[in-house]
Amino acid sequence: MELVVSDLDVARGGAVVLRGIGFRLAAGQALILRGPNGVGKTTLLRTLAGLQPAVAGRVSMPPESLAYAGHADGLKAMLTVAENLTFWAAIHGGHEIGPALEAMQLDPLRGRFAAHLSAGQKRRLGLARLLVTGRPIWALDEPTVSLDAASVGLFAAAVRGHLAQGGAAVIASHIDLGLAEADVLDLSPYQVRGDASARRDGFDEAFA
Amino acid sequence: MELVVSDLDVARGGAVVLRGIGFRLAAGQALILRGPNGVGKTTLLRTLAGLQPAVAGRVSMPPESLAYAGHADGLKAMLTVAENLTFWAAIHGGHEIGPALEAMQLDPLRGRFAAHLSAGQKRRLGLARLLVTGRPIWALDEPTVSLDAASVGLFAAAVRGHLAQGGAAVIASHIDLGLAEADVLDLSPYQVRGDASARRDGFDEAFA
Amino acid sequence: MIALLIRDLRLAIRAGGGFGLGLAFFLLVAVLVPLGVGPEAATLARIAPGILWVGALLACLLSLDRLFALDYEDGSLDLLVTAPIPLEGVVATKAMAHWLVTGLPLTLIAPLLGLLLNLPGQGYGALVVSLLLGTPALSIIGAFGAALVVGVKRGGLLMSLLVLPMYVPTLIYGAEVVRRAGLGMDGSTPLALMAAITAGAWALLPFAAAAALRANLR
Amino acid sequence: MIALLIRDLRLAIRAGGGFGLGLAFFLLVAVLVPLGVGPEAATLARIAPGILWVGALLACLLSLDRLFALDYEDGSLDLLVTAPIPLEGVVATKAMAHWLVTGLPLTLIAPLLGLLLNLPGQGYGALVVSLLLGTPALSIIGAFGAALVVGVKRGGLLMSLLVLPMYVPTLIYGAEVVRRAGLGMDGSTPLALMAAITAGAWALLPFAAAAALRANLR
Amino acid sequence: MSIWEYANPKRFMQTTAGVLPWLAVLTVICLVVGLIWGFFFTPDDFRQGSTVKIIYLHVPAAMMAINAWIMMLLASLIWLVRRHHVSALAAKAAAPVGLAFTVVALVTGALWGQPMWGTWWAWDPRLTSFLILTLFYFGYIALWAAIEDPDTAADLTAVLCMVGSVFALLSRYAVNFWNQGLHQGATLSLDKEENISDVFWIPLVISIAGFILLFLTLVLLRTRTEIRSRRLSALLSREARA
Amino acid sequence: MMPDLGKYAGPVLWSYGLGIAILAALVALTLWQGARVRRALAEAEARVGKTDG
Ligand code: HEM
Ligand SMILES: Nc1ncnc2c1ncn2[C@@H]1O[C@H](COP(=O)(O)OP(=O)(O)OP(=O)(O)O)[C@@H](O)[C@H]1O
Ligand SMILES: Nc1ncnc2c1ncn2[C@@H]1O[C@H](COP(=O)(O)OP(=O)(O)OP(=O)(O)O)[C@@H](O)[C@H]1O
Ligand SMILES: [Mg+2]
Ligand SMILES: [Mg+2]
Repeated sequence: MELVVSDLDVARGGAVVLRGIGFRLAAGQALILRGPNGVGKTTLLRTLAGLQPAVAGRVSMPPESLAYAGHADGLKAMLTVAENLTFWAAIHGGHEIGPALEAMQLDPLRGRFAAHLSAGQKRRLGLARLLVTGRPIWALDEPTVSLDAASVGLFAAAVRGHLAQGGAAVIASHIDLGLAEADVLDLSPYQVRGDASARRDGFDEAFA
Repeated sequence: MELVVSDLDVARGGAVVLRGIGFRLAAGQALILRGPNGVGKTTLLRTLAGLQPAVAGRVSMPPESLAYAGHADGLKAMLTVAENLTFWAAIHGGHEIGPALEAMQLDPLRGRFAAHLSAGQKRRLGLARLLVTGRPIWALDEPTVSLDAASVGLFAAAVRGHLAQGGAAVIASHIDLGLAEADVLDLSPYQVRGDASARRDGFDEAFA
Repeated sequence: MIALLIRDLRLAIRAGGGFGLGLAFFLLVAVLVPLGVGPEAATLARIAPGILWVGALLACLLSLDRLFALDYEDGSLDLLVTAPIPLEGVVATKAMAHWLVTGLPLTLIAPLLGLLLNLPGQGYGALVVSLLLGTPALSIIGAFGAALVVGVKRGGLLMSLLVLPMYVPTLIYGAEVVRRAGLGMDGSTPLALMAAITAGAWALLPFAAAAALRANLR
Repeated sequence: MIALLIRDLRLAIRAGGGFGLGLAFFLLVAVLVPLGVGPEAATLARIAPGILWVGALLACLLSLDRLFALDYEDGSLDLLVTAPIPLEGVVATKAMAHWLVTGLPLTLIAPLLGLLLNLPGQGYGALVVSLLLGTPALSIIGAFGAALVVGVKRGGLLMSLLVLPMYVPTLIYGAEVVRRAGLGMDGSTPLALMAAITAGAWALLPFAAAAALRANLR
Repeated sequence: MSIWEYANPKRFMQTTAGVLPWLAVLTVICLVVGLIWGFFFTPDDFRQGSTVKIIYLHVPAAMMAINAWIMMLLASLIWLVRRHHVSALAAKAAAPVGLAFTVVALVTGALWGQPMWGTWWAWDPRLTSFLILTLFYFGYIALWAAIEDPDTAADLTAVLCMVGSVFALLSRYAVNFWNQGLHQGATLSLDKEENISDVFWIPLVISIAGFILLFLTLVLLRTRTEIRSRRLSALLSREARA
Repeated sequence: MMPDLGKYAGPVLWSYGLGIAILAALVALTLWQGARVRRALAEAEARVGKTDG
């Protein structure tokens, strides 16, 4: 179980935003993506998740081994916390939702409609989803948005637990997650600015 | 110009979540609301903004003096950065958008459709909106969500500038904004839990 | 106000804004009905006024359902409510913008569709006039419906259920005007009544709609 | 799959899920048309089959527009695409769920509306059968349309434009079946053709729709 | 004490608890007497034959269908002006009852129309406007169902009820543009001008009374249920936060 | 003692049948909902342990 990315170019809205990214992530490792707003973290994660094609380079990992969590949590307002989670569990082959609820301290809210959760509670539910996918590699986009300190702690613990079981995680975040052991990748160096260097890639040489 | 809140009760979804909140905010002051997820920060701010009625107690401030910025930024995906900002400026009596773009370093993006902004860029545009409202009191709900360190700095600077011009700000946030001078209000003590104390309020005695 | 009007018009003509879609839908109805009903000219001529009006009605309706929903979802509505302009004004402005991008074009294109449904010759003038006076009512009534269901996901259908019954009087008078003209009779009475409804709706409904929006936001 | 079907059905019957609204809209069309066209029984009887089918069509259409849009907006779609189930299956399942909450009820209530439009006596059986065989096609074709416009705000109307033309064959055959039955003629040929269209649509369109979704997500 | 005392849910529950049994008994008596009398012990009409018997269901149902909406309108106004939850809930409770009466009137009317007019349905002004009323009932109930915050729903439905009433009235006049219709006019309006003899009149009055009582009973019952479910949800959300 | 309804027996019987059936259904529904809510409320109050109202 290993995620290998070799000189990957990713594009957004028809323009390459990051070029030549490469890293390898073994079981039990976590990688934190840093970089200023708009550098391309979300784009990179979506590419890893296979939601958009890479412009160049390759991403190799076991099939169906990556779970993605983006800016939106994929919750149905009119389903209860438990129903939301059960659904995703069933889709991924029916894991238990009990532990996930535990881990994110959602038990007291399990019967509540997602519509009636506060921003942070929603977010916690979104993270609980990861636990029921049973996928080894997590790709998380700013997972701790609007979480309070305590919940960030919960999250860190969950990630550690995941790593301990031989999982791995790629996390884009601006704030400190308290995951000292994780190594950090700053994306700024890979950023493609709108200058000449951008133009000579196989992607749009046809046009420029 | 002063915001006075005296023993205020706020409710969400038909049940009181915070009771007996009181504080006063004079020109040039900032107040930071803290509290765990779901304590009622958003609810309180919406009540201050007049988006929902208070259950009890009173909020006094000059009319039309408060600008609210919530979890959603109120941007139109199919309008450019400049167009979005100009619109809000016009609605609030046509202030200049130039300075606002400056302050949030959005100049390079002014022609970009909001749909094509990254999470953090969107957020910055949302904050720039505050500057063109020309309102003295800001009520901000987790303003720095998905902002990078640099942008958080920009934001802090903007707030300071606002305070310096005799403005005021109420800010709900989980992370440290680097606004040392602001005083902090922890909402946990005011929280209403489902115990006996909750039951005898005039609000819904009829029903529970 | 002006700024809001301009914004809505601009959004309407931008990609995905759905300008002209109302038209297209109108066109489709006018095409589908003959396909369903069959081609006899006589039948079509008889039902033309009714079908055209029903088509206009539905076209308006469909383009209305997200009138406030979009602003609600992206948070603009919160900000507009706290902005220094009366909410009633906001409602009226948005309804007006909607009429400009839907009702007006419908009115202008209607005669063409009249041909498709071979509407009797004398009917055309009446058709245009009645639509011109009637469609504004459709827009503002629809705005009221949209205000009621803002916040309801999938509000579109619910809204039609609420709004269509309110369209009935306008529909009846409008179609009546055209039919009478087609038969060479005088349609001034129903026309006057319809105009009255339009005026009344624009005078009162903005307040009802604003109230509904406020209730929905808290 | 099953989980997805259950979820969609559950969402449909929850508040704001809009179960039964398709019905209501169908009813409304059946009421509005006579209001526009006027009350003569003879005319209504002649146009009844066509109007009923057009109504069913529109009811399906309106309830379809947010079929994928909602999942797209709240991010579920991203997650479904990366989930270990084929996207084609997702499309088919959602279309099936839609048919269960719309097409089927429509079929069952249609005879009542036949009364309103005083449809000739022999027509009723044909009406039910034709709808039963025809509406599934409407659902899956509409799902394809919804997949094309997912991500477009105000997609609803645009979708109607894309989809309605594809509805035409079903509409023509369906209405024809009912009309023939009404005149006491044999309608088995158009019925067979319509069934064929339905089968073909269900066999092929899920793939097209899945492709469209993938394209829309990147 | 002012009548608004009863607007306090607790007070309302206590009072109605006492009244309901009697009301229920009275309802049953009136309905049974009126309908049985009408069905078994009235002669056939010389023109309409035995179909006149349908009148004992049709007319009361139709009347109450209309009056139920009027009652909802009043309750809505009270809610908007004085914000008494009970009145809002009463309006909510009345809607399904009114709808049921509407359906009864439609069904019996249609069954009556078949022999009398040779058709189940005709786009007669009165019938049409009644059908439109039915649509408003549907819309009103659907709106209640679609919005989950109770007070918001109360406000919205109240506004809808007011605006809807206006448009319902407008349509009533609009449909008159067509033929004057097959349906009897106010042939047996309640002040009983001649053209209908006591044999039909008395049982009709009794069953009308029965329908009125039935309406009251059901509305009270349902309002009590609504109040209870409000308390229930309040308690649950408390628990969730506890 | 069944009255002779003549050739109109069908419509009349159907009217009474359907009409009464609908009303009966409404009554049944009302009672059922009432009972259900009352039960649920009783449970909830037992759990929360409150007595008034
Ligand atoms: C679906 C068909 C019908 C509908 C929707 C309908 C509806 C109504 C309505 C709304 C009323 C007015 C009640 C009131 O305002 O007090 C009414 C009254 C009445 N209907 Fe019908 N009706 C239908 C068919 C018929 C038929 C076929 C007959 C008999 C031939 C009939 C006989 C009457 C009579 C005698 C009254 C009482 C008139 C009065 O004094 O108000 N109805 N019906
Ligand atoms: N649809 C689009 N079309 C064109 N450019 C886009 C589009 N979406 C995003 N961009 C640009 O692509 C770049 C990368 O966006 P991305 O969302 O990946 O940044 P990010 O690192 O996630 O930023 P943040 O930390 O704010 O989320 C940004 O400069 C953004 O302006
Ligand atoms: N529509 C609703 N109905 C019932 N309860 C709700 C509803 N929305 C929120 N709540 C509850 O009200 C409480 C306050 O919510 P609020 O959003 O104000 O919290 P918050 O302080 O903003 O939390 P966060 O920091 O996560 O944003 C939460 O416990 C939440 O579960
Ligand atoms: Mg991002
Ligand atoms: Mg919040």
